[in-house]
Amino acid sequence: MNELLERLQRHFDVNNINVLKPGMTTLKIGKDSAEILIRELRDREGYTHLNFITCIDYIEDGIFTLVYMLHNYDSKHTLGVHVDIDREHEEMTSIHTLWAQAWTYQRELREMYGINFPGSPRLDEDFCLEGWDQIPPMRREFDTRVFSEERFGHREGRHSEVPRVHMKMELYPKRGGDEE
Amino acid sequence: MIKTLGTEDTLENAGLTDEEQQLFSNARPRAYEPYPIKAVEDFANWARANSLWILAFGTGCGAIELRPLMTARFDANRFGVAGRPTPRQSSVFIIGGYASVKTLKRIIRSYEQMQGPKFVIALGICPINGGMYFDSYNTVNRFDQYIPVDLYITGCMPRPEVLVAGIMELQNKIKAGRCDGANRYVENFDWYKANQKKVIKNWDMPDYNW
Amino acid sequence: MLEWLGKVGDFSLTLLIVTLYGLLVGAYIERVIAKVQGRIGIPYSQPFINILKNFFKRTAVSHGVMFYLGPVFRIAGGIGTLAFIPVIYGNEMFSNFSMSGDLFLVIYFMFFGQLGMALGAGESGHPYSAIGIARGLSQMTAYEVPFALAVISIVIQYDTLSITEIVAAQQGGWQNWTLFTNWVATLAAMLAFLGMTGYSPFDIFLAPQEIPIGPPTEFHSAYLGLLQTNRALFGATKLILFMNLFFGGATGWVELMIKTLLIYMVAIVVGVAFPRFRVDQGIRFFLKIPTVIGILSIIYVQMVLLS
Amino acid sequence: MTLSTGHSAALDFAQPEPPDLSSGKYVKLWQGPQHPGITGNMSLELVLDGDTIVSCKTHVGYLHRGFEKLMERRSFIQNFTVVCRIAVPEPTFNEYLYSHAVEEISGIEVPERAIWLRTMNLELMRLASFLMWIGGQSGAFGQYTVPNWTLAYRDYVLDLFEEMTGARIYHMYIVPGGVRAGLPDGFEERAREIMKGAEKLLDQIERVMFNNVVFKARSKGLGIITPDMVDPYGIVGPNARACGLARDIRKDEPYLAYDRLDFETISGNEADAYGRAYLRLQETRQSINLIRQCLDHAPTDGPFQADMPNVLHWKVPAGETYVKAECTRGEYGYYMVTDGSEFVRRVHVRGPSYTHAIAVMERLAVGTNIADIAGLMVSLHTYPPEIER
Repeated sequence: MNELLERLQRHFDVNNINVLKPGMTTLKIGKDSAEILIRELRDREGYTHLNFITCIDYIEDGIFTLVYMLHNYDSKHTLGVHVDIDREHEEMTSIHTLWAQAWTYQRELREMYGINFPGSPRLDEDFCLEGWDQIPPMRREFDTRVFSEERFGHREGRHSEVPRVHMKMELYPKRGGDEE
Repeated sequence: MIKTLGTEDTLENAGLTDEEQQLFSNARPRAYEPYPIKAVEDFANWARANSLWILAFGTGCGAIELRPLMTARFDANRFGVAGRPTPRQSSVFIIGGYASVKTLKRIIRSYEQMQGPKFVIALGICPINGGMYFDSYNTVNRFDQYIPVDLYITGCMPRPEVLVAGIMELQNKIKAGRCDGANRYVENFDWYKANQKKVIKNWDMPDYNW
Repeated sequence: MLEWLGKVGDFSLTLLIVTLYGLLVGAYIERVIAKVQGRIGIPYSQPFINILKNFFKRTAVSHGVMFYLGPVFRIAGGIGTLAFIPVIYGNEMFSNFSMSGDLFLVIYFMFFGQLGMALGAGESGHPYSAIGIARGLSQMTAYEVPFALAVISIVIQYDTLSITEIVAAQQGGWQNWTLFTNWVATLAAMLAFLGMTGYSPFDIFLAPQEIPIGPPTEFHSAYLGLLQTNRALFGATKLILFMNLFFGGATGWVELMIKTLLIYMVAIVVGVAFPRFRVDQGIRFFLKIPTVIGILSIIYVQMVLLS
Repeated sequence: MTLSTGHSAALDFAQPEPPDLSSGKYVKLWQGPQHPGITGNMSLELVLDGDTIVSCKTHVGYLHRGFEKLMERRSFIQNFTVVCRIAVPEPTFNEYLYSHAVEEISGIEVPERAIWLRTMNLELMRLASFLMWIGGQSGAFGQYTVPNWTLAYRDYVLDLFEEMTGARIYHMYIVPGGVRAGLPDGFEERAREIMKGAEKLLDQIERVMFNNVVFKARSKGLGIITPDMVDPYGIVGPNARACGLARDIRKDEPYLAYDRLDFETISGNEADAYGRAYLRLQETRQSINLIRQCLDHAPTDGPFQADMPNVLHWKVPAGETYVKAECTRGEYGYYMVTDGSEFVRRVHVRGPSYTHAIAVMERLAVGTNIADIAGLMVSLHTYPPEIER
């Protein structure tokens, strides 16, 4: 395992190598060399299975972290490739030529985060949503609760509570929910 | 057959292209009157209640308990309930829980193609007030704003026993002539349409799917 | 004139009895299928209630003139078929309009309803209807081959085209039935019968999982009520025809019911055990073994029975 | 048996040219969402040339509830009621994987008894799901006797669930830190009896369904997955095992008590619909066997729940993990990122149908007969909610 990481470090500018558990490692790589790294991992290192592609929204840092989860069936090792992209210029190289299901993930990311993958087939077709007219819903600045109440209304009589506050009121009613 | 009525009584079908407007009817739906003789109406209601054909459209997770309901253990066939694969022939629409916006469009389409008298059963808490998806951006919170519901069956999932009880309750309601959801839909047609168009942003179907 | 009117009245009575019997036997068959599947099944009244319900529907969307006429043609085909089949042998009242040469007329009428239905379903414009029609007609063409061969075989055997005479020739004990005198033709016809009833594995024109119930996809309300009535009537008529041609006919209603039920059971026993053929497989099936048996039956008649 | 699973250049996943609909040669047909031959609520946009399919597009999203968004604004214990709703036929896998991911990040040790109960729960779920699947496969080819038998029998398995967890479908049994309850009295005998009956039923099904000449005629040669398709298309589970690859997460990377259970990875050598169906039948038998082993080995006393922090104030430390389990369709995975707050940062649910129903289906459908689409769809064992979540 370490040999692989050394090899990768020799050829690529990988950093933030993080061994999460036996059988799973994550590393970070720049946006431009990510596709070459992934191709290399697939063709040379035996990471032939793409588990998924997903995205984490770090709104406070202004970045999207794309996660490509690759699996090697021979060494039973999972490698997570993290790629940071700018939240404002959300664009990433498409890997739809490497795996057949990759374009589906990219289509989903396009819809849910608005990330562009130039060249990816059927990218702008509706995936889950239909007639969506807001900012992409999985972005953290999109408040789904507010949107839901505005768009779908609210039935009188229904209210939802924060469990912590509710339980405080239940358990310590006399003290007005004050625990101490 | 294309029905074209007088201008004051037609629908706009604004969502359709000119070419498609020629293909779809723009007539308004009309409420149906009960038979003038009460005995005939009661007899008709009895027949309707004892022959409930459910549209085979699993709109949500509630569909999973419809299979045990229809198969050997609970066998709803005993009560005159049968599955029907096409909306034209079915009289009961079971909404299986939450309705996402994309499905809602298909629900409306299927519902309008059903021939009256038609009845809607909604399963679970989600169609009532959103349930645990009350804050989801893609599921509607109050289903009865879009389609009139005749009967709610509670539970997540409603067990097959509850479904059987619900179907019997629906039968009683039909026999008593109190299932007028389809007529409500027609009478408040503009209100329902406005609600539907508020959530369905790409309205590219006729205003009423004949 | 009066005699003719009386004949029509008699036929109306036959029609009524046969339709009711068809509905009842349909419910019974549903219950048998349900038993195999471990269920209880529908009550006996269910087919009647279904038809009533469909006639009591308050709205009906039409797709055009042929859409109206489709179910009418279909039921006309059903009634026409029954009109020329003698139902009870030796009973003037229930022998309908049987005449010399009625066998060909009956076979023609069996086609007629299907074609009318095809026109009506075609007008509905639903693609699944169109696919269902294509499947139904091609399957019908396929199973008509062994059936026609079997019919030709017994026509040669009895040297008549009249169903009444064919039944008459089979009287006088079970050993005179076509089933025993010309078992080859009966076998070919019974294989064709599987396709005719439309149970698995030959329900390819309905095929709910593939083309949601095929031709009648768009039919509803009273149209569907008519189709259901015809399904019961036509189903019972086919059974009576088979009983007359191959199983010695019936001299009373009880005998008719027992015999037709047993004939129906053949299709059910096969139906509950088998999945559905694909359309090309179904057609190939009919054009292979049953057709060969059909041809053999003619040879059998010529070489063995008539030599 | 050695098979090449590498990526060959010959395989190209370029999107085919859309057929020219205006030529009048083709018919466009929507199969679903309102269609009895479709698995769940999804739809296929088919273009037909006669009876043959020339192009297929999968449309999903009819069940999209935005789980991943909802989970970001619910506390860890609130999420737990939501996760099982992601996949209706197999909710348990969601519960287990969510709990496992949380436990792994926050370092909670699960007691031994809970491990066995979880294993048993997962295997029961596999059994119930397979029983439903066998019925579905048979029904897709127009044989309605077998679905009635299997679905009725699945109900007995659901009864076991009800005893064990209190619910038929959404159990919410596997909680972070363990399970919610032990086994009730007499559960073991009843479970063994039902397992016995299930084996008998499977024997009958093998006679009625798998030895049936028409079923063979329909399913043999339908939707062949070649071994060199497996990796490029991300095919997992029985679909991959049917073409000869012995890949089973339960064996390769054992979780829960699977390293202490005695079983072998089943792999077949016919990768058509029949081969896959037969493989699943064998896996059903394997599940019955595993449930028996769990009943044998599961400790009857001891704690079934680890000490947990107050869930109302529960903050999970910052971390990241990907956990997976072998559900009936293959690799089911949860990817979780936490940032030390009371809320999860990101959860990604990886359902095996994601690729089976879209990329694989769109490829396998081309060239098949319209009549076989339902059978093919079921044969891939797709389930839409785990695609769109």
